[in-house]
Amino acid sequence: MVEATSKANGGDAVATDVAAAGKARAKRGIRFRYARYVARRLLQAVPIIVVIVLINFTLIQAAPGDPVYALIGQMETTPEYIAQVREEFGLDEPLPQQFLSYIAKIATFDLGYSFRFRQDVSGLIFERVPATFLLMGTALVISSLLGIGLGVIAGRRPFGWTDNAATIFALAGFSMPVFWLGQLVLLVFALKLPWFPVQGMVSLRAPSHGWGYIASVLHHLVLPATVYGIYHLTLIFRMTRIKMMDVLVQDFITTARSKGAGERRVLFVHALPNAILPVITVIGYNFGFMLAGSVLVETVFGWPGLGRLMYEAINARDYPLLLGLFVVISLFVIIANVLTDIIYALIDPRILYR
Amino acid sequence: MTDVLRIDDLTMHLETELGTVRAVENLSLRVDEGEAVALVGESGCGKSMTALSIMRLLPPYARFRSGSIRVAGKDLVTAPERAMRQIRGGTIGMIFQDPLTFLNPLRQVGEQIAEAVRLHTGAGRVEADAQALEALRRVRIADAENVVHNYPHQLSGGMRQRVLIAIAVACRPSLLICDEPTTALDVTIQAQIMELIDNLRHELGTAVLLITHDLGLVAQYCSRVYVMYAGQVVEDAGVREIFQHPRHPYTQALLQSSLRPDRVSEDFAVIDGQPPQLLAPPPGCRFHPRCPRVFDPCPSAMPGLDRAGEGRAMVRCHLEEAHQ
Amino acid sequence: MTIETSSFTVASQPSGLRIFFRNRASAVGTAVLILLVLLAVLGPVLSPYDPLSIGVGETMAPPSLTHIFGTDELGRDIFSRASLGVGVSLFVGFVAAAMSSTIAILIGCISGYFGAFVDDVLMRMTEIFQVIPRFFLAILLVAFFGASIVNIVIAIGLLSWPESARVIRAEVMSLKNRQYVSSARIAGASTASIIFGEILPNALGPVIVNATLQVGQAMLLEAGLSYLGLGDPNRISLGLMLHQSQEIMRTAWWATALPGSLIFFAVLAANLVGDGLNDLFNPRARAR
Amino acid sequence: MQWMRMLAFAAGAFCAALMVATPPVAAQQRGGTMVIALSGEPSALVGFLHTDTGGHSIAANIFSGLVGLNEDFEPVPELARSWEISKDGLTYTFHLDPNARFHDGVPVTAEDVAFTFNDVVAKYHPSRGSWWPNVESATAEDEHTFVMKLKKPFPPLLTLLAYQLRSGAEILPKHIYEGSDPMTNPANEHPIGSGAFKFVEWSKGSHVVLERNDDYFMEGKPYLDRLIFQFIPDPNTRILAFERGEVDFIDYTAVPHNEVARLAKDPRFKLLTGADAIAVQGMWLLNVRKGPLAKNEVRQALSYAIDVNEISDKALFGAGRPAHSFLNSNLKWAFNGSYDVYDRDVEKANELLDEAGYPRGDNGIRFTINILWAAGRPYDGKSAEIIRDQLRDVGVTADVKTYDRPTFIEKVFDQWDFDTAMQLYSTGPDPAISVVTRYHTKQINHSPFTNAMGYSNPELDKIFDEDASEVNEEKRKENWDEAQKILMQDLPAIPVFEFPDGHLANARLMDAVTGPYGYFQSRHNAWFKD
Repeated sequence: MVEATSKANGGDAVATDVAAAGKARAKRGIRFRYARYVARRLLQAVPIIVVIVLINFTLIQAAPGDPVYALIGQMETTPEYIAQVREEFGLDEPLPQQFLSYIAKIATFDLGYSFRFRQDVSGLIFERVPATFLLMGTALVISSLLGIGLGVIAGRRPFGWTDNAATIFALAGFSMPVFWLGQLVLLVFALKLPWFPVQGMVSLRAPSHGWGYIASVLHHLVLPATVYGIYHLTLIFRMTRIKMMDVLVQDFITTARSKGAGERRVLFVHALPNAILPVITVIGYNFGFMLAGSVLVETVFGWPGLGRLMYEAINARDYPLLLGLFVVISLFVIIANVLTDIIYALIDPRILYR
Repeated sequence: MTDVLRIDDLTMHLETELGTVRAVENLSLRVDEGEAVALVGESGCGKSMTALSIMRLLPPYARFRSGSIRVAGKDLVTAPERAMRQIRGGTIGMIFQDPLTFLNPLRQVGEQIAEAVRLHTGAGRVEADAQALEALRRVRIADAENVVHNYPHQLSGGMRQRVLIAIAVACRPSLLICDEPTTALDVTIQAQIMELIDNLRHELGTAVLLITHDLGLVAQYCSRVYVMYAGQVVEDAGVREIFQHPRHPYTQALLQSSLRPDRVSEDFAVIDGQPPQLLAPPPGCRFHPRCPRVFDPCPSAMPGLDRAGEGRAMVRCHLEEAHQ
Repeated sequence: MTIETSSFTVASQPSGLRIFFRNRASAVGTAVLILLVLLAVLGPVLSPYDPLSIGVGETMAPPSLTHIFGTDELGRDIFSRASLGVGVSLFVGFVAAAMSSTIAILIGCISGYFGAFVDDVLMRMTEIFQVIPRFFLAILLVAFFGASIVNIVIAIGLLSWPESARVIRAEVMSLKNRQYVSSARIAGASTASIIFGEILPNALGPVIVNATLQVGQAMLLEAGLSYLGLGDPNRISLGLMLHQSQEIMRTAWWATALPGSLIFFAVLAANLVGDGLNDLFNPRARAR
Repeated sequence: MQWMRMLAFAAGAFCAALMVATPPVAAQQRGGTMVIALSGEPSALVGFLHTDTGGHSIAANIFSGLVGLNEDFEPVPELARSWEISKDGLTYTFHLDPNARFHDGVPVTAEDVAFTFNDVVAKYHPSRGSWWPNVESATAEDEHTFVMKLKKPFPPLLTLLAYQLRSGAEILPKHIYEGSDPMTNPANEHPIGSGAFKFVEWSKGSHVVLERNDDYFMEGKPYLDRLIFQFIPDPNTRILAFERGEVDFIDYTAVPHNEVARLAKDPRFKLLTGADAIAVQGMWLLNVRKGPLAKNEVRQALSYAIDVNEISDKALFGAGRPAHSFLNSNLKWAFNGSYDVYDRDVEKANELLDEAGYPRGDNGIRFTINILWAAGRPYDGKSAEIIRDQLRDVGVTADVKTYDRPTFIEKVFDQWDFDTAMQLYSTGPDPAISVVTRYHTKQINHSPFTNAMGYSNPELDKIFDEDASEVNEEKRKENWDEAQKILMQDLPAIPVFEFPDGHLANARLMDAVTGPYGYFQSRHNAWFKD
């Protein structure tokens, strides 16, 4: 919210004082409503979490395929050994018991033990989170900024040539299977034109520290973040464009113009904040899709994040890890949604009064 | 008396995909300093398009074909955009029909008023805030100190309209265009708002161009009336003359319908037939398909807007020509 | 909108088709989709080669007159396979979209029409489904229940409905108190016939737009699943072809080029059509 | 590679005690980092926790075994500088290198060796059941002498000990593991061994870094400063990273077969071809329990119906060889390809099927079988496709189905719910270790990679049992000759191809592969030429 510091240095001093008092009162009221709103949103998330845990467990239990083989690897073994592993990991307990202990464990963030990696699931997941968030954050920020920018330009003159060009560009990246796009990008920008590294998060052959390390990470980040971001960019772009089209024909825009506001002011001060509201919701709702999509991008680019973990967990049928990943990712998505709702309320206070 | 607005022979077309919409044709209009003038007509007759033409807030596919709009010595048809920005909100303020949709829902009303002040006076933030508060008081909002920090959705319809008026008059314009300012409001509030506008006219010396279909308001608050039909002015007269001796058959029909309170509606349903399509207006007199007094020349020849006698109304009707 | 342009155009609206095709891109999209459907239907007939047969040509033969898009590493005709693949991919796309739209319509209508408690429950459910990382869940579903085309379609279809359901709910809520609905109610029409006969037809626009976009989405999802080794190996979809031929991408570019660009064009076309339909159903985009 | 010589494997080369395996090289240059691509992240680095080849390829550099194998499959010294075997073949005495130290500076003693076998391998190693029951005792005689006594003679013991993936013979530090639960010992995360390289870090999801062990017991080695194992799951990305120079070595399981020819020609790269001891065969497993496949004639007919040359040409892009026996030709002393009489002969196949009582139906089809294969193994998928195509000529319809690996393993090896399946089987380093487990009646036991076919031939079982304790080399060769003859006759599976065993390497990388375990050998001999 734009709030002016109210130091009276001109104008009607009395009026300013009164205004300041009014402002303070209004602020208090809105703070209270705000806290109440955030609390309500957090409360609403609880049943969602419970349902997600339940869905996870049901789904994975219903699956065919014995997780014991994930543990044994690629070599021949004896039945005794299989039985030993089965017992060791409680796979022979009855289902309800497995589920109850699972719920109890989740409450303490004990997500179980990964067969495949022989490690605690929560530790395994959280040590991969930073890499994914770095990749996703970069992709998200860049694609959101670009998407909104392009959307504003295109939505201002719908069906003009800039609009058509931007639409086609955005759609083109969006319409390719991400893994194929990734491979093509690698072929062109890593092999034919050796500008960027093929895989990994940092150059291992020549270890670096400090700024050199950061530079190396950034260098490795370019291609995967671009490919990762394209889908999101298109989504944001289209949403912004449509909303800009909607908002720009709305009445208050006419009011703004009739006040004598210039085109840029109309676009960015009046239209964009209104157009961006649903866009923010879209970012929130697509957070989950994006996190899950990391499995493709991270596998193609060998990025050591959650997606890779997911890939190996799926291949190995690592049940505890899959369950844990699903819980954690869903949690992230819920948090992301609550955050977007909070940001939404920052921009649009109307929601606080419902 | 000097005029604050003078429109001469204005023709404005909308070039849509379906063809040319003749939104405003050969329209001439004048508003003098401090005067309240009404522009009356059915919805779709081009009266709002006329207002938007003055503000030059037309859709991008609108084209001026001829004529001029003179305000403070400038022709707004050809003025550069930068100059228009000074006119909008500075020289001319405008208020609109639906007070909710015309306010930015995401900004406090104080900010929205202050914005107008800052755009035109170069005042600092604090100064502008103070002026915004002042403007709110000017439009008789009680508890203005709190209302400046309210969002539009927290206000009642009448309050919102007052805020819009405050925005429009924040810079003391010489002309206030009111486009159906009371249509969306309760009858009791309507009267208050009209009183407010009338008071501001006296206080600030601002001329008012009232665009409405409500002849009752016209009778009460305006001195002169332009009746518009299908993009054209069909009658231009003093308020008393219009009500006592309406000359154009369309004006007569309008008056009749407005005398029947049960049938008051924007569509003037009492007049038989449909308002004409401005995409393909009927040949000859635009009103002839609905005119109860249609005769020979009507379907083929367009009547001119002629004075019906010295000091009397200007009327666009073959009957008038026949009289002479 | 109070700018009076709308009232000018109301008198004579351009026909739906005209609005749709005004956007040249959506016209192109429609044409591409029709071509792809034709390819799927006629391709297997036109193509002289059995798509499953290996060794109908040299292995990894570049495009030539006999094999217009070359052959793959088993000497199978890529064009014949791709025309088969287009059919499978379009099937996945359309059926999944139809499925999710059906669910969306049911949930959206019931929720919007009955409101109150029913609405609360259904909307909370929708919210949950919206929050679940869907691609991941689709992966799980397919991984667990087997990589058959039916499972893939179900997995995609089951997970894509929440957005549409919300849109329909909103439409239904705004429509249910309109006069024509009330009069139908007074006339004694059954709830079902009110919802599906009176309200739904008027709320269908956004659903169709969403469904069109989902056709493309579903095809991409299917390709993604194929990349993860979760495609149905007995149904050559474009995604599966693309993934399998990636192995020889460097040696025989044509092996990935055709399935890849067919997916590309299909998804692009679906999106363009969706945009066009959006113009058609969105009155704001109309006023011009 | 030139240094591969055509020598028959001498299984009884027990006296080769002091053979030195170091290739005669002039001036190895020191320094450099070798980056090795792995297709997946290992589950653990210590051997007793897993049988994961990728993990083992790292562990082999951190830990030392008692013995290794040279390129002729002969045992060579590692931690054991020399050894003696008693005449009855029951007692093995190993003399440890007195210079050997663990990475924390503690000397390696016979106590550590005995502890490793008695307290870890015997209790935890996944494949202990296949050989440990035959061990009478494993004891430390003195500080540097370790003795292992067997119940029955087991000639491939040294070969097995060198094959640490199966035997678990990676010597662990007793002082760190004693008294703890080895499964959860924190040292598993930060392994301490006596190998040529020390563990530095395991960046989860990304890579493992090892650095030179300056105190390595082999004088002057290793040459490299660092080893990095990077996990790159996507095969295309892996090969791009290799071409781009980010990776120096790709083992044979991760080499893209269609790229081999192109990359081998590139002067920046080389293909390291040498007979691999694991000797992997692509097998078409036939479930002999039910239906047409229960009949030997039908299985023979299928073998006539398919063309293994076409399969290895197309499914492996010519990088592999067609298989002609149940043993891989890498096992030179035992391999006999002369029992493969099944050159493609559609007429003969049709005849056999007619005789077996499966005439063509009205639609020309005799019966339908399924072919299962595991996702992620395109060569198996392609082989299945080609087989399906080839079977059409004899009126057999094949329904090709793929499953992800865990499901595939469960369906084939646990539930036996399949008609036929594509599967890679190792046949080395000694067939007594790896081939017996596939076809012995005792191996019909629901375990992965065992006799899922349900094949049982008492005559063959007898040969297998006798061979397990046969000391005489000539006799063993006869045993395996007979076994191959029986198997090629009975066909519980059809040998399809010999899996390509060439590794791709940076042309500057020298001596990275100095034995038959190119995938997971210690890289102490490797160095970079300028």
